[in-house]
Amino acid sequence: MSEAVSTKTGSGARLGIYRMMLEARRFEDRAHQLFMEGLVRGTSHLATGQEAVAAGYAAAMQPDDLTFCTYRGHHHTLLRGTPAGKLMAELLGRADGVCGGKGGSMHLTWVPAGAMGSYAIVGAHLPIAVGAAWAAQERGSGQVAVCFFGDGTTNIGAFHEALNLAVVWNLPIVFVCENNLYMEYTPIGSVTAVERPAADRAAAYGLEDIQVDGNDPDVMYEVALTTLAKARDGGGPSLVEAVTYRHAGHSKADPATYRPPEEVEQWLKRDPIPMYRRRLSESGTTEEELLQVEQKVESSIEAAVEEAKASPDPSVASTWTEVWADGGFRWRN
Amino acid sequence: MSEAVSTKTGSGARLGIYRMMLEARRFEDRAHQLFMEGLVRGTSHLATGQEAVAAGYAAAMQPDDLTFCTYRGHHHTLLRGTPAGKLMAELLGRADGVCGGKGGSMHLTWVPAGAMGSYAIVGAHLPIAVGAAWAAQERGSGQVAVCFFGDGTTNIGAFHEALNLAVVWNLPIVFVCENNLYMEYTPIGSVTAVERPAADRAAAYGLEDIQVDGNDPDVMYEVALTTLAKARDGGGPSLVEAVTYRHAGHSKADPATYRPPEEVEQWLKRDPIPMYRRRLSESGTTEEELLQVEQKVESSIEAAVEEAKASPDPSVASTWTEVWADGGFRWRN
Amino acid sequence: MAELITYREAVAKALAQEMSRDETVYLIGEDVAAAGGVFKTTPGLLEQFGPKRVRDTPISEEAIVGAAMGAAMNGLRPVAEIMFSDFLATCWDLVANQIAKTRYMTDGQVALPLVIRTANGAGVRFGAQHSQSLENWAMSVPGLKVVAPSNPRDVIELMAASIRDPDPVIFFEHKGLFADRGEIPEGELVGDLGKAAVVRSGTDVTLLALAAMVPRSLEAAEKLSAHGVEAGVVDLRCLVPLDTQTILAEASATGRVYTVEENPRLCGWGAEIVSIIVEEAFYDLDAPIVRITTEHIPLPSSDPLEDAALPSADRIIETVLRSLD
Amino acid sequence: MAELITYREAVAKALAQEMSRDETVYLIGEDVAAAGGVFKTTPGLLEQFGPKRVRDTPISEEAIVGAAMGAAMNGLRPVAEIMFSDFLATCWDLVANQIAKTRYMTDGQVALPLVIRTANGAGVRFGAQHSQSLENWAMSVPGLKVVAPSNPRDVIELMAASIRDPDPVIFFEHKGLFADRGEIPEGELVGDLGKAAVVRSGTDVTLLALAAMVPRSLEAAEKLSAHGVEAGVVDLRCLVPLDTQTILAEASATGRVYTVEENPRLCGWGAEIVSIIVEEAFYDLDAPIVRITTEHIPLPSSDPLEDAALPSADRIIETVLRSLD
Ligand SMILES: Cc1ncc(C[n+]2csc(CCOP(=O)(O)OP(=O)(O)O)c2C)c(N)n1
Ligand SMILES: Cc1ncc(C[n+]2csc(CCOP(=O)(O)OP(=O)(O)O)c2C)c(N)n1
Ligand SMILES: [Mg+2]
Ligand SMILES: [Mg+2]
Repeated sequence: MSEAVSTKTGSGARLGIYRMMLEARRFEDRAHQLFMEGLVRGTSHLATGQEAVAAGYAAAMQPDDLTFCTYRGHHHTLLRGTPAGKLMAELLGRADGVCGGKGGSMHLTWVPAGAMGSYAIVGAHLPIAVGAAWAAQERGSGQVAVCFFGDGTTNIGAFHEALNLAVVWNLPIVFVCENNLYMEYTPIGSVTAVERPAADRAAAYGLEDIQVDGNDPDVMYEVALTTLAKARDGGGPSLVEAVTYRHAGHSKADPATYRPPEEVEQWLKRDPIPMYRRRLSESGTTEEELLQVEQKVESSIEAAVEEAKASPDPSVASTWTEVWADGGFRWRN
Repeated sequence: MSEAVSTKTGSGARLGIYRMMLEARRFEDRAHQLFMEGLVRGTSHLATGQEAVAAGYAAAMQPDDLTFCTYRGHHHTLLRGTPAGKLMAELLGRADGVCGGKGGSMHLTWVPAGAMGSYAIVGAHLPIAVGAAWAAQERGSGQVAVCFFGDGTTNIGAFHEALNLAVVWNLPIVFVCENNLYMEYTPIGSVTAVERPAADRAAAYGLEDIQVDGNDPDVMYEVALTTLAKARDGGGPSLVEAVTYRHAGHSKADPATYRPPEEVEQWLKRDPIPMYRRRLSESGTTEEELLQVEQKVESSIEAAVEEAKASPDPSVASTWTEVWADGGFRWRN
Repeated sequence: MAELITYREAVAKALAQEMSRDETVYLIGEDVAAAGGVFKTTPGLLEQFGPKRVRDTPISEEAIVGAAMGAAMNGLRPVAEIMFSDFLATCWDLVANQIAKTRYMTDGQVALPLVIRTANGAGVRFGAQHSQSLENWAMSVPGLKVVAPSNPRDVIELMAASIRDPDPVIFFEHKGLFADRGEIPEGELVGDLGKAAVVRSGTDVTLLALAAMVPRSLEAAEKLSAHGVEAGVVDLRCLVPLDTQTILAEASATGRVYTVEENPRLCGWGAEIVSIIVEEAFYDLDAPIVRITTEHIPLPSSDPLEDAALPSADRIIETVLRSLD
Repeated sequence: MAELITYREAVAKALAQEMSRDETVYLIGEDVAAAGGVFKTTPGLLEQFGPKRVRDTPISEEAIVGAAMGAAMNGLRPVAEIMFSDFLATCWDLVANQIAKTRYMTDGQVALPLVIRTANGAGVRFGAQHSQSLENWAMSVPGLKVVAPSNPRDVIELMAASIRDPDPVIFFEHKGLFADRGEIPEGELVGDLGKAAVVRSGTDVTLLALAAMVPRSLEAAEKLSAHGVEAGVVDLRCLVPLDTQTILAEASATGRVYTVEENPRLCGWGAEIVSIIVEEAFYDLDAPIVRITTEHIPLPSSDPLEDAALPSADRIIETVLRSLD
């Protein structure tokens, strides 16, 4: 695993990345609290601890690039530029939610930001992202599709089919496996034939073996720049395994007692946010600059929470809209 | 690709393997003729040219080992010991067919011989074979499951899921990819991310890279012995890519005009049957012995054809039997 | 002595009962072993039966269900969990094309005594891809038996019957019922597949319901009583085999039938049963049979929308009363 | 001038018409390009539109259908071929959970103008896994439009309409009809989804049929005429949207309705339509509606068995006559 600290990331980009990670973290923390208050219903899967992956890529992507992610996708959706208030409102099932309350925490889409959906059935979005990349290639749009998924996802058939087709068609797509060591409660090592669930499979698709430190935002930013450029320049797909860790349980229902305390402790020490703050500090960002960013994030997410809370319930009538392109649900003449 | 001629195969085994290949070939030739006469209905997929793979494995397998194969499975089913007459009768849709006419050419099963089915939907039988191997392991039965499939099958998701699970559970199973260079009409190279569709994927499951000459029965027999022994001794799965060629089209409807004539010609020169006959001759088998085997095969398959032709149509009433274990089809009380 | 247990506890109890009885019964699925299941329906089984008989799998639904099929061909009686019934779609070829058809295609050579258990249904705000009621998918495929219990006792009795059945059974556990409690008697419990239960008798109208729609129909029936309408409620329990005897008897008795279906409108189990009643008891009908279903829409996640989408007791009451006007 | 072409030629013609009109229409699938399709439904398209717009894929149904979905999200109007409709099961998650639900789940942000074409139906001795009639699978999933033409002209008109439709369409081409010929007029042909056709009028009974069951019903209707029974035949053409207007009008006119369904018995499209008629035209019915279907069995391969399994003209006639006794 590459442990090298990037020197490419300029200080402006770095502060932006720091801000992004904070935004994602703060969003998740607030989502968690709102869940505890009974305001987020259904389920929710937090990405706390995994912010560096999302920030590194989001910072490197072009505005019209396309993100496909999973139910653990608040961070990706937010960092592509989805309005935080509308995102939080969706978690709360409100009218102003990005999907009008129809989607919920697991199904966030905001097309204007290129956030093409969080997909809640493991594996399904890999072939879908392949399709988006195919359209980009055919239309010559210059877009790259970036598809995020977990370590557990590498064992489902759709992973295999998507990777193969993407390579055969040489599509502008980057597959990013966020290896957080667990599927839901089961350690990935106990159900996977190889040690590195994504990287050890790259060769099966003729791809380079890339495993990186998913808790290092500079490393993530750098691999994002490289893989995006490769895709955009006609060099085809990449498969990146970013090793990271989720701080909390799989979903809101999970106390995550199955994880050895030392493991958790060790990874909490590698929390990307304080690590990165230290790095920024050490490389010249002033405490004032950092505090300013932090306050800004704090208040912007707070505003988002307020906006979400203030949003009304969706109208019951909207239950029956948007099944079809005509806006309705009629299946008969 | 290993080109070494085995020295392990004893001359008795060799004559047996020769006989098996002849049986398979003769069976396919007659099936083809019967199709031309309008007696084989539906479709049929001949394995002409691929006999060495089936013979090598069938010769090496124990009687209670289990074979799972595809619609291109006459050869595998026959060589495990399924009565040829009952097999041919199934192709003709007759009452005495192995499946009473319900299965047809693509769906041949003969449990008494361990021929656990030819599966006509690509990929499906790989996880099923995994399950049979799992039961063998749990019951301590000592059986090995051998699962045959084509090159095209390596690109479907079920392949990936089956390989991974088999390795994680360390099951007694051998996956044999009969790489005949084509899926239906499409060259495998044009739709696959790697050059060797199975062998180049072995590492993705922590398996050894094994590609062998699928037209050399000695090589096949040897790799069969090795992989079966490994599985039986608790050494877990193997993935074998046997490179071979089908002499005719994909199915009875296919004149196979998409294949370069030189390619066909070159492979016809490598027809495993005359090659093997020569090798047997050169290593001491007498012409008389060979002719005797050939005549025996000829007459046994002819007898099978007669038996099949003599078999009546299934009774119409059998249309409604064996949906359920009670023998019937009633879904209501 | 009778015991009060939850629907989710009943699942574990049923599995333990059958795994104790028959050592060829195995349980596999994602997070079923160490974690005791994501719905906590299988806790304690790993400890009781060990890591071979209760086993975690990768996220590989085709491999899970395929493994169950292959194992059933070779001497085991596997129970495979597909975590949410929606995920049956990811292994539908194995379920609908292989498992369902293999006995027939082999003319009876291959028996497949296996159970696929899966969490089905809505009401927990999980949205369109984790809330579907898919009993009709299974019902439409010849060769699959289909069970969907509405209470803890039925969970045990029908699970035991399913595991002992020589044919493949798709066993739908309802997510919205997991916390419901019910009484169960002591000792081994085994039921029969293919028997509906008249859980409330009523002379005016008949409500045909399944799984979570059973308590909802009972609630509606109680309230209808106050409106002077005595509604019978039939818990179908099994869709295949289907207890057409009970259905037809109840339908003929009242002449006014309603299905209460959680599934979207088109081609639900209700459509099938309506068609059977119409063909076989037409002249006993006093009025059109009315299907009370979710509209033909995917399910929304937000509370008020999900509540509006599913058949409610109020909607049942209104529909019945309006039709009696 | 009118031209006589086969059903399979109509497929290629329709695709060519739409691909010429709209350069965002793409065709992908196994063996669709160089080989012109295993049913020879797409010959010439590669030559006419080039290797980018007509493209062979690996055997990866999830990738094929997923690629179509992703491409539809990003500016193309893809047509994906799934070789046999039975194989829809191998990508059913993508079809039923993703494609069908995405517009709704995103509250209309994502449109999915795509077509999945697939060879459906029996009669060619391919056995249980290559012969299914699965229109009801698609009909049961909210968010999918479902088309199943019975003749060459409808193939063209409905394919054009499907490709132009802003919603996902599952387009069932019937294997048993590929060689059938029919007349088509000159020029661009575009039809409407959701319009049934009364292909034979009849005052005594109404036969509701789809795809290959349409010619079979017509044959039966001709023969019934000799028995003094005038049978109307409705070609449903589309199951979603469903032309309930035509169905209800015809049902009410004769009061005696029969569905003629190739699918196995339980939860077919017929069950749905019977239920609609019963609910909305109950008092116009003179007799029970009878469904003429394949029994609830997988399909056998052998000729006499397959023939016995499927609804035949004789069975239609007998059923009608018996019910009129
Ligand atoms: C096909 C399918 N199977 C099972 C699930 C249930 N499930 C949801 S998340 C999850 C674990 C996924 O693990 P991973 O890919 O590592 O992602 P992570 O949650 O760790 O981000 C499982 C099994 C699902 N959603 N879809
Ligand atoms: C899931 C699925 N997709 C497509 C098909 C149609 N089909 C039948 S055989 C075949 C080619 C298979 O190629 P390969 O695996 O190389 O086996 P071969 O026929 O060469 O022995 C295809 C595409 C199928 N049967 N199942
Ligand atoms: Mg994970
Ligand atoms: Mg091949």
